[in-house]
Amino acid sequence: MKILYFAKLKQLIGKSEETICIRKKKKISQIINELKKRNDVYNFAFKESNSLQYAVNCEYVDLDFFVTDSDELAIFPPVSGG
Amino acid sequence: MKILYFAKLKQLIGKSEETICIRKKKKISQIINELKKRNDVYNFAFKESNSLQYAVNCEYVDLDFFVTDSDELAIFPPVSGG
Amino acid sequence: MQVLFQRKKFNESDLINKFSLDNKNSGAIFSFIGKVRPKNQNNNVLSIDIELYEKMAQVQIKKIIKKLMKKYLIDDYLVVHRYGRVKPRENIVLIVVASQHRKESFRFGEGLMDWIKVKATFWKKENYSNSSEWVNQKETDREFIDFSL
Amino acid sequence: MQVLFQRKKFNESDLINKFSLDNKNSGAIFSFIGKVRPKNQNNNVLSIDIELYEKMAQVQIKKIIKKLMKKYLIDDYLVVHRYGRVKPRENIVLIVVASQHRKESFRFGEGLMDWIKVKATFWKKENYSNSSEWVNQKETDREFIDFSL
Repeated sequence: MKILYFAKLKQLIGKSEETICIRKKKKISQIINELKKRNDVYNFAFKESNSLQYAVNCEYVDLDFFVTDSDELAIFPPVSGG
Repeated sequence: MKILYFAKLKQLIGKSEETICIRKKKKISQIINELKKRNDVYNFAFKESNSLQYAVNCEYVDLDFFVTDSDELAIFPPVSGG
Repeated sequence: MQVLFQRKKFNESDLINKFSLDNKNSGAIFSFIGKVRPKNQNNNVLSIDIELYEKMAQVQIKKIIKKLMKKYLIDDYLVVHRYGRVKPRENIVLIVVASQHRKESFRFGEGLMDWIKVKATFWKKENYSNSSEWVNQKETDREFIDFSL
Repeated sequence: MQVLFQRKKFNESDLINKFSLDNKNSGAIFSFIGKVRPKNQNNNVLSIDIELYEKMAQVQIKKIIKKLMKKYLIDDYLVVHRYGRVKPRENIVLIVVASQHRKESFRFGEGLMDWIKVKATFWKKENYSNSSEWVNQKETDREFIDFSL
Protein backbone atom coordinates (compact mmCIF):
# COMPACT_ATOMS: atom_id res chain seq x y z
CA MET A 1 0.00 0.00 0.00
CA LYS A 2 1.22 3.47 -0.89
CA ILE A 3 1.53 5.95 1.98
CA LEU A 4 1.85 9.67 1.27
CA TYR A 5 3.16 12.20 3.78
CA PHE A 6 2.63 15.93 3.55
CA ALA A 7 3.78 19.19 5.07
CA LYS A 8 5.41 18.99 8.50
CA LEU A 9 4.98 15.21 8.62
CA LYS A 10 6.84 14.81 5.33
CA GLN A 11 9.58 17.02 6.74
CA LEU A 12 9.83 15.00 9.95
CA ILE A 13 9.86 11.62 8.23
CA GLY A 14 12.13 12.87 5.48
CA LYS A 15 10.20 11.48 2.55
CA SER A 16 6.98 12.17 0.73
CA GLU A 17 5.92 8.59 0.11
CA GLU A 18 6.69 4.96 0.67
CA THR A 19 5.12 1.60 -0.03
CA ILE A 20 4.36 -1.00 2.59
CA CYS A 21 2.90 -4.42 2.09
CA ILE A 22 -0.26 -5.40 3.96
CA ARG A 23 -1.66 -8.88 3.43
CA LYS A 24 -5.19 -8.44 4.70
CA LYS A 25 -7.22 -5.43 5.71
CA LYS A 26 -5.81 -3.49 8.61
CA LYS A 27 -6.87 -0.52 10.72
CA ILE A 28 -4.93 2.69 10.10
CA SER A 29 -4.17 2.90 13.83
CA GLN A 30 -2.45 -0.48 13.60
CA ILE A 31 -0.34 0.70 10.69
CA ILE A 32 0.67 3.79 12.63
CA ASN A 33 1.70 1.63 15.59
CA GLU A 34 3.85 -0.52 13.36
CA LEU A 35 5.47 2.53 11.77
CA LYS A 36 6.20 4.02 15.19
CA LYS A 37 8.11 0.86 16.15
CA ARG A 38 10.49 1.29 13.22
CA ASN A 39 12.68 3.95 14.77
CA ASP A 40 12.82 7.22 16.71
CA VAL A 41 12.08 9.31 13.62
CA TYR A 42 8.76 7.58 12.98
CA ASN A 43 8.01 7.37 16.68
CA PHE A 44 8.45 11.13 17.00
CA ALA A 45 6.59 11.96 13.79
CA PHE A 46 3.52 10.00 14.87
CA LYS A 47 3.70 10.99 18.54
CA GLU A 48 0.49 12.97 18.24
CA SER A 49 -1.25 10.72 15.77
CA ASN A 50 -4.63 11.98 16.97
CA SER A 51 -3.94 15.46 15.73
CA LEU A 52 -2.98 14.20 12.27
CA GLN A 53 -5.47 13.67 9.48
CA TYR A 54 -5.93 10.54 7.41
CA ALA A 55 -7.31 10.06 3.93
CA VAL A 56 -7.82 6.90 1.93
CA ASN A 57 -8.14 7.35 -1.81
CA CYS A 58 -8.71 11.09 -1.33
CA GLU A 59 -11.50 10.78 1.25
CA TYR A 60 -11.05 11.74 4.90
CA VAL A 61 -11.25 8.76 7.28
CA ASP A 62 -10.41 8.21 10.93
CA LEU A 63 -7.87 5.98 12.63
CA ASP A 64 -10.35 3.09 12.86
CA PHE A 65 -10.74 2.87 9.11
CA PHE A 66 -9.63 -0.41 7.48
CA VAL A 67 -7.29 -0.24 4.50
CA THR A 68 -6.13 -2.91 2.06
CA ASP A 69 -2.97 -3.17 -0.03
CA SER A 70 -4.51 -1.47 -3.06
CA ASP A 71 -5.45 1.69 -1.15
CA GLU A 72 -3.60 4.98 -1.12
CA LEU A 73 -3.24 6.26 2.42
CA ALA A 74 -2.35 9.92 2.95
CA ILE A 75 -1.30 11.25 6.36
CA PHE A 76 -0.89 14.94 7.11
CA PRO A 77 -1.43 17.74 9.64
CA PRO A 78 -4.71 19.67 9.38
CA VAL A 79 -4.75 21.62 6.13
CA SER A 80 -4.01 25.35 6.09
CA GLY A 81 -4.66 26.61 2.57
CA GLY A 82 -6.88 29.38 1.29
CA MET B 1 -41.40 73.53 4.26
CA LYS B 2 -39.92 71.82 1.26
CA ILE B 3 -41.50 68.52 0.23
CA LEU B 4 -39.69 66.19 -2.16
CA TYR B 5 -41.38 63.42 -4.11
CA PHE B 6 -39.59 60.49 -5.70
CA ALA B 7 -40.15 57.62 -8.11
CA LYS B 8 -43.74 56.56 -8.68
CA LEU B 9 -45.04 59.21 -6.29
CA LYS B 10 -43.30 61.96 -8.23
CA GLN B 11 -44.80 60.54 -11.41
CA LEU B 12 -48.33 60.46 -9.92
CA ILE B 13 -48.16 63.95 -8.48
CA GLY B 14 -46.40 65.32 -11.55
CA LYS B 15 -43.66 67.22 -9.76
CA SER B 16 -40.53 66.48 -7.84
CA GLU B 17 -40.89 69.12 -5.15
CA GLU B 18 -43.02 71.87 -3.74
CA THR B 19 -42.99 74.22 -0.80
CA ILE B 20 -45.80 74.53 1.72
CA CYS B 21 -46.00 76.85 4.66
CA ILE B 22 -46.56 75.44 8.14
CA ARG B 23 -46.81 77.83 11.04
CA LYS B 24 -46.18 75.49 13.95
CA LYS B 25 -45.02 71.91 14.20
CA LYS B 26 -47.30 69.42 12.56
CA LYS B 27 -47.48 65.66 12.24
CA ILE B 28 -46.62 64.28 8.83
CA SER B 29 -49.95 62.41 8.80
CA GLN B 30 -51.74 65.75 9.14
CA ILE B 31 -49.83 67.20 6.22
CA ILE B 32 -50.71 64.17 4.10
CA ASN B 33 -54.38 64.62 4.96
CA GLU B 34 -54.28 68.24 3.90
CA LEU B 35 -52.53 67.37 0.64
CA LYS B 36 -55.12 64.68 -0.09
CA LYS B 37 -57.89 67.26 0.19
CA ARG B 38 -56.35 69.40 -2.54
CA ASN B 39 -57.57 67.35 -5.49
CA ASP B 40 -58.02 63.88 -6.98
CA VAL B 41 -54.39 63.66 -8.05
CA TYR B 42 -53.08 64.08 -4.51
CA ASN B 43 -55.88 61.99 -3.08
CA PHE B 44 -54.96 59.14 -5.39
CA ALA B 45 -51.21 59.54 -4.91
CA PHE B 46 -51.51 59.30 -1.12
CA LYS B 47 -54.22 56.69 -1.10
CA GLU B 48 -51.90 54.14 0.42
CA SER B 49 -49.93 56.51 2.58
CA ASN B 50 -48.99 53.67 4.92
CA SER B 51 -46.97 51.94 2.25
CA LEU B 52 -45.00 55.09 1.48
CA GLN B 53 -41.82 56.04 3.29
CA TYR B 54 -41.08 59.36 4.96
CA ALA B 55 -37.80 61.08 5.69
CA VAL B 56 -37.09 64.35 7.42
CA ASN B 57 -33.70 65.89 6.73
CA CYS B 58 -32.47 62.58 5.30
CA GLU B 59 -33.53 60.41 8.25
CA TYR B 60 -36.37 57.91 8.07
CA VAL B 61 -39.34 58.82 10.27
CA ASP B 62 -42.93 57.61 10.55
CA LEU B 63 -46.24 59.34 9.97
CA ASP B 64 -46.43 60.48 13.61
CA PHE B 65 -43.26 62.53 13.32
CA PHE B 66 -43.60 66.29 13.84
CA VAL B 67 -42.10 68.64 11.26
CA THR B 68 -41.55 72.38 11.26
CA ASP B 69 -41.29 74.86 8.41
CA SER B 70 -37.50 74.60 8.19
CA ASP B 71 -37.50 70.83 7.64
CA GLU B 72 -37.10 69.01 4.36
CA LEU B 73 -39.70 66.28 4.06
CA ALA B 74 -39.17 63.54 1.48
CA ILE B 75 -41.92 61.09 0.55
CA PHE B 76 -41.36 58.05 -1.61
CA PRO B 77 -42.20 54.39 -2.17
CA PRO B 78 -39.86 51.84 -0.55
CA VAL B 79 -36.45 52.07 -2.18
CA SER B 80 -35.35 49.53 -4.79
CA GLY B 81 -31.72 50.21 -5.59
CA GLY B 82 -28.69 47.96 -5.52
CA MET C 1 -13.22 54.77 1.99
CA GLN C 2 -15.44 56.16 -0.72
CA VAL C 3 -19.10 56.14 -1.65
CA LEU C 4 -19.59 57.22 -5.25
CA PHE C 5 -22.80 57.77 -7.20
CA GLN C 6 -22.35 58.18 -10.92
CA ARG C 7 -24.21 58.06 -14.23
CA LYS C 8 -21.28 56.64 -16.14
CA LYS C 9 -20.56 52.96 -16.58
CA PHE C 10 -17.58 51.76 -14.61
CA ASN C 11 -15.18 48.92 -15.20
CA GLU C 12 -15.54 46.85 -12.07
CA SER C 13 -12.31 44.93 -12.49
CA ASP C 14 -10.24 48.09 -12.93
CA LEU C 15 -11.72 49.38 -9.70
CA ILE C 16 -11.17 46.08 -7.87
CA ASN C 17 -7.61 45.96 -9.15
CA LYS C 18 -6.86 49.50 -8.03
CA PHE C 19 -8.52 48.83 -4.68
CA SER C 20 -6.47 45.68 -4.16
CA LEU C 21 -3.25 47.55 -4.98
CA ASP C 22 -4.25 50.34 -2.59
CA ASN C 23 -4.69 47.70 0.12
CA LYS C 24 -1.53 45.73 -0.39
CA ASN C 25 -1.31 44.58 3.20
CA SER C 26 -4.84 43.24 3.52
CA GLY C 27 -5.28 39.49 3.54
CA ALA C 28 -8.81 39.46 2.16
CA ILE C 29 -10.60 41.37 -0.58
CA PHE C 30 -14.34 40.85 -0.91
CA SER C 31 -16.28 42.19 -3.84
CA PHE C 32 -19.85 42.20 -5.04
CA ILE C 33 -21.10 43.39 -8.41
CA GLY C 34 -24.81 43.87 -9.06
CA LYS C 35 -25.81 43.93 -12.72
CA VAL C 36 -28.99 44.54 -14.71
CA ARG C 37 -30.55 41.25 -15.69
CA PRO C 38 -31.94 41.24 -19.24
CA LYS C 39 -35.15 39.56 -18.13
CA ASN C 40 -37.45 39.98 -15.18
CA GLN C 41 -40.20 37.36 -14.97
CA ASN C 42 -40.31 36.78 -18.73
CA ASN C 43 -40.34 40.46 -19.56
CA ASN C 44 -37.45 41.64 -21.70
CA VAL C 45 -35.90 44.59 -19.94
CA LEU C 46 -34.68 47.12 -22.52
CA SER C 47 -33.20 49.48 -19.97
CA ILE C 48 -33.70 50.65 -16.43
CA ASP C 49 -33.87 54.16 -15.06
CA ILE C 50 -32.47 54.66 -11.60
CA GLU C 51 -33.71 57.65 -9.66
CA LEU C 52 -31.63 58.95 -6.78
CA TYR C 53 -32.14 61.19 -3.77
CA GLU C 54 -28.45 61.81 -3.50
CA LYS C 55 -28.11 63.68 -0.23
CA MET C 56 -30.13 61.10 1.67
CA ALA C 57 -28.45 58.12 0.02
CA GLN C 58 -25.08 59.47 1.15
CA VAL C 59 -26.36 60.06 4.69
CA GLN C 60 -27.91 56.60 4.93
CA ILE C 61 -24.98 54.68 3.49
CA LYS C 62 -22.46 56.53 5.65
CA LYS C 63 -24.60 55.80 8.69
CA ILE C 64 -24.70 52.07 7.93
CA ILE C 65 -20.97 52.03 7.26
CA LYS C 66 -20.30 53.68 10.59
CA LYS C 67 -22.30 51.01 12.38
CA LEU C 68 -20.68 48.18 10.44
CA MET C 69 -17.19 49.56 11.13
CA LYS C 70 -17.86 49.46 14.85
CA LYS C 71 -18.73 45.79 14.56
CA TYR C 72 -16.23 44.54 11.97
CA LEU C 73 -12.56 45.37 11.67
CA ILE C 74 -11.88 46.27 8.06
CA ASP C 75 -9.07 48.10 6.28
CA ASP C 76 -10.98 49.86 3.52
CA TYR C 77 -14.17 49.91 1.46
CA LEU C 78 -15.46 51.28 -1.82
CA VAL C 79 -19.08 51.63 -2.89
CA VAL C 80 -20.08 52.71 -6.40
CA HIS C 81 -23.75 52.95 -7.34
CA ARG C 82 -25.04 54.18 -10.67
CA TYR C 83 -28.11 56.25 -11.42
CA GLY C 84 -29.79 57.39 -14.61
CA ARG C 85 -30.27 55.06 -17.56
CA VAL C 86 -28.59 51.67 -17.30
CA LYS C 87 -28.67 48.92 -19.93
CA PRO C 88 -29.09 45.19 -19.39
CA ARG C 89 -25.83 43.42 -18.47
CA GLU C 90 -24.28 46.68 -17.28
CA ASN C 91 -23.24 46.98 -13.66
CA ILE C 92 -25.37 48.93 -11.19
CA VAL C 93 -23.49 48.59 -7.95
CA LEU C 94 -20.03 47.61 -6.77
CA ILE C 95 -18.95 46.98 -3.20
CA VAL C 96 -15.33 46.15 -2.42
CA VAL C 97 -14.02 45.55 1.10
CA ALA C 98 -10.51 44.84 2.37
CA SER C 99 -9.70 43.26 5.72
CA GLN C 100 -7.03 41.23 7.45
CA HIS C 101 -9.25 38.15 7.81
CA ARG C 102 -11.93 37.07 5.41
CA LYS C 103 -14.95 36.94 7.73
CA GLU C 104 -14.79 40.66 8.46
CA SER C 105 -14.93 41.48 4.76
CA PHE C 106 -17.78 39.06 4.16
CA ARG C 107 -19.90 40.35 7.04
CA PHE C 108 -19.19 43.98 6.24
CA GLY C 109 -19.79 43.63 2.50
CA GLU C 110 -22.91 41.55 2.78
CA GLY C 111 -24.33 43.65 5.62
CA LEU C 112 -23.69 46.82 3.67
CA MET C 113 -25.44 45.46 0.59
CA ASP C 114 -28.39 44.30 2.70
CA TRP C 115 -28.82 47.76 4.18
CA ILE C 116 -28.36 49.56 0.88
CA LYS C 117 -31.24 47.49 -0.50
CA VAL C 118 -33.68 48.84 2.07
CA LYS C 119 -32.27 52.22 3.12
CA ALA C 120 -30.38 53.85 0.26
CA THR C 121 -32.67 56.18 -1.67
CA PHE C 122 -32.50 54.69 -5.15
CA TRP C 123 -35.52 53.62 -7.19
CA LYS C 124 -35.46 51.44 -10.27
CA LYS C 125 -37.89 51.63 -13.16
CA GLU C 126 -37.75 48.86 -15.74
CA ASN C 127 -38.46 49.78 -19.35
CA TYR C 128 -40.01 47.10 -21.56
CA SER C 129 -40.84 47.40 -25.25
CA ASN C 130 -44.33 48.88 -24.73
CA SER C 131 -44.41 49.89 -21.10
CA SER C 132 -42.37 50.53 -18.00
CA GLU C 133 -42.77 49.66 -14.37
CA TRP C 134 -41.33 50.75 -11.04
CA VAL C 135 -39.56 47.93 -9.26
CA ASN C 136 -40.97 46.98 -5.89
CA GLN C 137 -38.75 46.46 -2.89
CA LYS C 138 -38.49 42.75 -2.17
CA GLU C 139 -40.10 41.46 1.01
CA THR C 140 -37.05 39.22 1.53
CA ASP C 141 -34.68 42.19 1.42
CA ARG C 142 -36.29 43.58 4.54
CA GLU C 143 -35.79 40.26 6.28
CA PHE C 144 -32.07 40.14 5.59
CA ILE C 145 -31.08 43.25 7.46
CA ASP C 146 -29.42 42.94 10.83
CA PHE C 147 -31.37 45.18 13.17
CA SER C 148 -28.92 44.59 16.00
CA LEU C 149 -26.66 47.16 14.38
CA MET D 1 -17.14 25.93 -13.69
CA GLN D 2 -13.43 25.48 -13.10
CA VAL D 3 -11.10 24.64 -10.23
CA LEU D 4 -7.52 25.56 -11.10
CA PHE D 5 -4.34 25.00 -9.13
CA GLN D 6 -1.32 26.86 -10.41
CA ARG D 7 2.16 28.00 -9.46
CA LYS D 8 1.93 31.20 -11.47
CA LYS D 9 0.64 34.50 -10.18
CA PHE D 10 -2.71 35.45 -11.64
CA ASN D 11 -4.31 38.82 -12.22
CA GLU D 12 -7.48 38.60 -10.20
CA SER D 13 -9.23 41.46 -11.93
CA ASP D 14 -8.60 40.05 -15.41
CA LEU D 15 -10.17 36.81 -14.24
CA ILE D 16 -13.12 38.55 -12.60
CA ASN D 17 -13.63 40.65 -15.72
CA LYS D 18 -13.59 37.63 -18.02
CA PHE D 19 -15.87 35.73 -15.65
CA SER D 20 -18.33 38.62 -15.54
CA LEU D 21 -18.38 38.82 -19.35
CA ASP D 22 -18.88 35.05 -19.58
CA ASN D 23 -21.89 35.44 -17.29
CA LYS D 24 -23.57 38.39 -18.95
CA ASN D 25 -27.04 37.43 -17.84
CA SER D 26 -26.28 36.97 -14.15
CA GLY D 27 -27.49 39.65 -11.77
CA ALA D 28 -24.84 39.11 -9.11
CA ILE D 29 -21.10 38.46 -9.17
CA PHE D 30 -19.41 37.64 -5.87
CA SER D 31 -15.68 37.46 -5.54
CA PHE D 32 -13.16 36.78 -2.83
CA ILE D 33 -9.41 37.22 -3.07
CA GLY D 34 -7.09 35.84 -0.39
CA LYS D 35 -3.62 37.38 -0.31
CA VAL D 36 -0.40 36.80 1.61
CA ARG D 37 -0.13 39.25 4.47
CA PRO D 38 3.37 40.65 4.95
CA LYS D 39 3.20 40.15 8.70
CA ASN D 40 1.92 37.42 10.94
CA GLN D 41 1.96 38.26 14.63
CA ASN D 42 4.86 40.68 14.33
CA ASN D 43 6.94 38.31 12.22
CA ASN D 44 7.90 39.63 8.82
CA VAL D 45 6.88 37.02 6.30
CA LEU D 46 9.41 36.93 3.45
CA SER D 47 7.56 34.30 1.46
CA ILE D 48 5.29 31.34 1.92
CA ASP D 49 5.54 27.87 0.44
CA ILE D 50 2.28 26.15 -0.32
CA GLU D 51 2.32 22.38 -0.52
CA LEU D 52 -0.46 20.63 -2.38
CA TYR D 53 -1.88 17.13 -2.57
CA GLU D 54 -3.46 17.86 -5.90
CA LYS D 55 -5.61 14.83 -6.57
CA MET D 56 -7.27 15.01 -3.17
CA ALA D 57 -7.73 18.79 -3.27
CA GLN D 58 -9.61 18.41 -6.56
CA VAL D 59 -11.76 15.60 -5.15
CA GLN D 60 -12.56 17.51 -1.97
CA ILE D 61 -13.35 20.83 -3.64
CA LYS D 62 -15.53 19.21 -6.31
CA LYS D 63 -17.39 17.34 -3.58
CA ILE D 64 -18.11 20.54 -1.65
CA ILE D 65 -19.16 22.32 -4.81
CA LYS D 66 -21.59 19.54 -5.63
CA LYS D 67 -23.20 19.87 -2.21
CA LEU D 68 -23.34 23.65 -2.40
CA MET D 69 -24.89 23.53 -5.88
CA LYS D 70 -27.71 21.38 -4.57
CA LYS D 71 -28.46 24.01 -1.97
CA TYR D 72 -27.85 27.25 -3.85
CA LEU D 73 -28.88 28.15 -7.37
CA ILE D 74 -25.86 29.64 -9.08
CA ASP D 75 -24.92 30.25 -12.72
CA ASP D 76 -21.18 29.67 -12.62
CA TYR D 77 -18.09 29.53 -10.39
CA LEU D 78 -14.33 29.78 -10.69
CA VAL D 79 -11.76 28.74 -8.10
CA VAL D 80 -8.05 29.43 -8.51
CA HIS D 81 -5.60 28.40 -5.80
CA ARG D 82 -1.85 28.76 -6.02
CA TYR D 83 0.85 26.46 -4.72
CA GLY D 84 4.63 26.67 -4.56
CA ARG D 85 6.38 29.84 -3.47
CA VAL D 86 4.20 32.91 -3.00
CA LYS D 87 5.37 36.36 -1.97
CA PRO D 88 3.72 38.77 0.47
CA ARG D 89 0.91 40.81 -1.11
CA GLU D 90 0.46 38.28 -3.90
CA ASN D 91 -2.83 36.51 -4.23
CA ILE D 92 -3.24 32.92 -3.05
CA VAL D 93 -6.84 32.14 -3.79
CA LEU D 94 -9.64 33.53 -5.90
CA ILE D 95 -13.28 32.49 -5.78
CA VAL D 96 -15.79 34.04 -8.18
CA VAL D 97 -19.46 33.11 -8.27
CA ALA D 98 -22.29 34.27 -10.55
CA SER D 99 -25.97 33.98 -9.73
CA GLN D 100 -29.30 35.59 -10.51
CA HIS D 101 -29.79 36.93 -6.97
CA ARG D 102 -27.04 38.03 -4.66
CA LYS D 103 -27.72 35.79 -1.66
CA GLU D 104 -27.02 32.62 -3.62
CA SER D 105 -23.60 33.91 -4.65
CA PHE D 106 -22.78 35.03 -1.13
CA ARG D 107 -23.77 31.74 0.49
CA PHE D 108 -22.08 29.66 -2.18
CA GLY D 109 -18.85 31.67 -2.22
CA GLU D 110 -18.51 31.97 1.52
CA GLY D 111 -19.48 28.34 2.11
CA LEU D 112 -16.97 27.20 -0.49
CA MET D 113 -14.19 29.23 1.11
CA ASP D 114 -15.09 27.89 4.57
CA TRP D 115 -14.84 24.30 3.35
CA ILE D 116 -11.65 24.88 1.39
CA LYS D 117 -10.05 26.12 4.60
CA VAL D 118 -10.61 22.81 6.38
CA LYS D 119 -10.83 20.20 3.61
CA ALA D 120 -8.70 21.20 0.64
CA THR D 121 -5.24 19.62 0.93
CA PHE D 122 -3.00 22.67 0.91
CA TRP D 123 -0.43 23.46 3.59
CA LYS D 124 1.28 26.79 4.11
CA LYS D 125 4.76 27.30 5.48
CA GLU D 126 5.79 30.83 6.33
CA ASN D 127 9.42 31.80 5.75
CA TYR D 128 10.91 34.45 8.04
CA SER D 129 14.42 35.90 7.87
CA ASN D 130 16.02 33.20 10.03
CA SER D 131 13.44 30.45 10.26
CA SER D 132 10.27 29.07 8.82
CA GLU D 133 7.11 27.66 10.31
CA TRP D 134 4.18 25.56 9.19
CA VAL D 135 0.90 27.41 9.56
CA ASN D 136 -1.63 25.80 11.87
CA GLN D 137 -5.23 25.41 10.89
CA LYS D 138 -7.33 27.93 12.78
CA GLU D 139 -9.73 26.63 15.40
CA THR D 140 -12.29 29.17 14.19
CA ASP D 141 -12.13 27.86 10.64
CA ARG D 142 -13.48 24.53 11.82
CA GLU D 143 -16.37 26.30 13.50
CA PHE D 144 -17.44 28.13 10.37
CA ILE D 145 -18.26 25.14 8.25
CA ASP D 146 -21.85 24.20 7.67
CA PHE D 147 -22.13 20.52 8.53
CA SER D 148 -25.73 20.36 7.37
CA LEU D 149 -24.40 20.13 3.82
